[in-house]
Amino acid sequence: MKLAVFVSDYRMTVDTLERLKPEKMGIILVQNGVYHASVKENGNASSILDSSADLYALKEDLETRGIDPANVDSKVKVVTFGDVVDLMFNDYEKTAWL
Amino acid sequence: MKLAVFVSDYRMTVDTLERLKPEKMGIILVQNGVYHASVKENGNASSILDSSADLYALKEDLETRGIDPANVDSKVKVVTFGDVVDLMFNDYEKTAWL
Amino acid sequence: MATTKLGFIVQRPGYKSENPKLALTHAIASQSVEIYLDDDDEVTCDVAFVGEGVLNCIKDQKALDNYQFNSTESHVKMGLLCDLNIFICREDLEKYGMSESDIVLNAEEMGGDMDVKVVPYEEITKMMEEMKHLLFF
Amino acid sequence: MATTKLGFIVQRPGYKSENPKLALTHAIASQSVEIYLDDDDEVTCDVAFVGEGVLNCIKDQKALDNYQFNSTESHVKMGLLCDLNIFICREDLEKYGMSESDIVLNAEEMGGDMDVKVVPYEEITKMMEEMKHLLFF
Amino acid sequence: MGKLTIGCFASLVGSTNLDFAVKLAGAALDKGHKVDLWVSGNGTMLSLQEQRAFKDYSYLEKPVKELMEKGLNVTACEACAEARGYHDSNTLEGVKRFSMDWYLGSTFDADRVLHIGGE
Amino acid sequence: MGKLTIGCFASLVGSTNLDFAVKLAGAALDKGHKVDLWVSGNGTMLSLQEQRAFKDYSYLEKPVKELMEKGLNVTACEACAEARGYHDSNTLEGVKRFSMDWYLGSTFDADRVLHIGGE
Repeated sequence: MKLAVFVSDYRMTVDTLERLKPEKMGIILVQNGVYHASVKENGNASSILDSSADLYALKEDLETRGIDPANVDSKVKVVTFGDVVDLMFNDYEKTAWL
Repeated sequence: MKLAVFVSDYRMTVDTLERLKPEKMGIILVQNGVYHASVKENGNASSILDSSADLYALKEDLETRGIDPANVDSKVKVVTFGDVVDLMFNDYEKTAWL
Repeated sequence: MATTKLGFIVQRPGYKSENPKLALTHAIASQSVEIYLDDDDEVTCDVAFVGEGVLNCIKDQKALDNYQFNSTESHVKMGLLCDLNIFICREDLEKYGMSESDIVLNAEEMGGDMDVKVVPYEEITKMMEEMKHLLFF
Repeated sequence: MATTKLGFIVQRPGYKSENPKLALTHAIASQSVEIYLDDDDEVTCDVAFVGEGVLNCIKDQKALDNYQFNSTESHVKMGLLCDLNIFICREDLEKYGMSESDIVLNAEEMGGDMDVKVVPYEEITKMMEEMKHLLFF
Repeated sequence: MGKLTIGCFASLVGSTNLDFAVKLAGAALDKGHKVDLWVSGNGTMLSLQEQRAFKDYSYLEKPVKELMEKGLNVTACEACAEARGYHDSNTLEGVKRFSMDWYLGSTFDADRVLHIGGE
Repeated sequence: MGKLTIGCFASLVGSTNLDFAVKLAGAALDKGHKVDLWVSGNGTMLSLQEQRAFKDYSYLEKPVKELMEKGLNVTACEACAEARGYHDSNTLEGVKRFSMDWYLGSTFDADRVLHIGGE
């Protein structure tokens, strides 16, 4: 399956993400999940960025938290709400909100 | 200070507990915090039980979750709401809800 | 005639949020969904408990005695009574030191025929592949 | 004349819950508490950001542009404007890779005189010892 | 053009879950999709009328009304609403109230479902 | 005997925070303490009248009324309530509404404060 996973939190309270093994996966960082795109904890980038999934972060949610979209990790593509709609309809079949 | 710390969750979302170093500390496990009193994860009891604090778990919240108060770790004293009131007034001066 | 299959995945323990209960009440609502559909069309729901979500399945939850509301356990039983497929991840039960003797297995006392299905995580992955939509709680 | 000192400890990032904002709005309310007290009695509030709570202090939060509500940053500034002591844990700022150039430091543009106090965690411990009651957010 | 069903189970103020759901619904409508929004659990807060607009709190009545004019279909879980003291008489105009099977019915012919649980 | 001030900032249904606060208040009253209960944020849900009693949801109107008869003092944050559409006209009888300074005022002579934030 082609799965778009929404990560909405910085401190994850579930272990689901690492267990999902769809044929194609996108991780869309939204809400406090956008901290994964830029905050380094003890010098280390979030382990989510090591994923082989395609990585996206919502521009509006980055800005809301004071994160300049220009400063996110180069693996992460900054997207708008409109882009998220297109990703959901064109690139993935199912969604998971963790 | 004498501090009564209420731990209300199983998956902790803050690191505060390990940093508190009051002269006297009690940890009162309530709500989903009571899982710390009995659930072993991968065979290991919760690290909260290694604390040198006095440990309590709320009877009503254990029972609500299907945990027999007789089966909690021997380091943990099972208490009622009334006992919690007495602990707060007689044994501690300040409280922290994590 | 068409069927839309939904997979409900419960990843968190109950009582902190009502979501695990709402997963079951919404899945049970598949029994009456035909009022919104054409003849012979249907929506079916499978429910899986994974991760800390398996803690919802511990038996003898005394929520009604202590807090005057129905336990998550009673919702699991209602789901079985409505013939839902309810999967519980075997590895996660083991991870949290539990066995089948610790959890709800059926709703026999209410006249239910279904048992919960304690299965390897792989089976839950397979279920997720088969569903049209997934709902994570 | 008596003073009751309250310590507000913010341990979580904002926007997932409104608690960090409510910590600041409640602390600011110390300005008008005298209507409930005898003459010369007072309640004072110190606020400390620790752990992931320090993420609340990142500057240039564009919540108003994107979601049409005030940012947590603006609440921190209001707190400074009301002359609250606002502590930010230095070790936690460093832990999350931030320095003073990344955070709100003052509310100068609004006419405030106070600066935030970036301090070692030890100072926050000392503050907690001095307070009569603690409120963790 | 397709159909998107969004289910939002989390609360209005503080968590930005409903804010997110409303913005995503708007973006999908703008692209010509049909959008159903189901609110359940604490998310039913969205359906209560006469929420005061303060700049410190999310205020979604206005954007929701605008989106309903563009075709957004909003339905609240009746039992979840009643349990919270939200009745027919104080429901935002245009918001429907049904039992939980409505959400499943909406997913039947949805091309995509985004279920926002996570609390 | 002392005075306990409880502040509860979390929501009614689902999280058992308000249930916990109400039970603790009852236990403290039974022991002869004076108890103030402040509800703010999503916790202001407690103050809305006419919540329907279903067995699947917490229903605190009855226990809160009983405790108010025993002297429990319940006050809701006015701004938090208004932002959610809870007005004077639909507030549970006996529950007061004030601005946030009321909570601080209550702590002034409290022997113990339990602030339930944690969301």
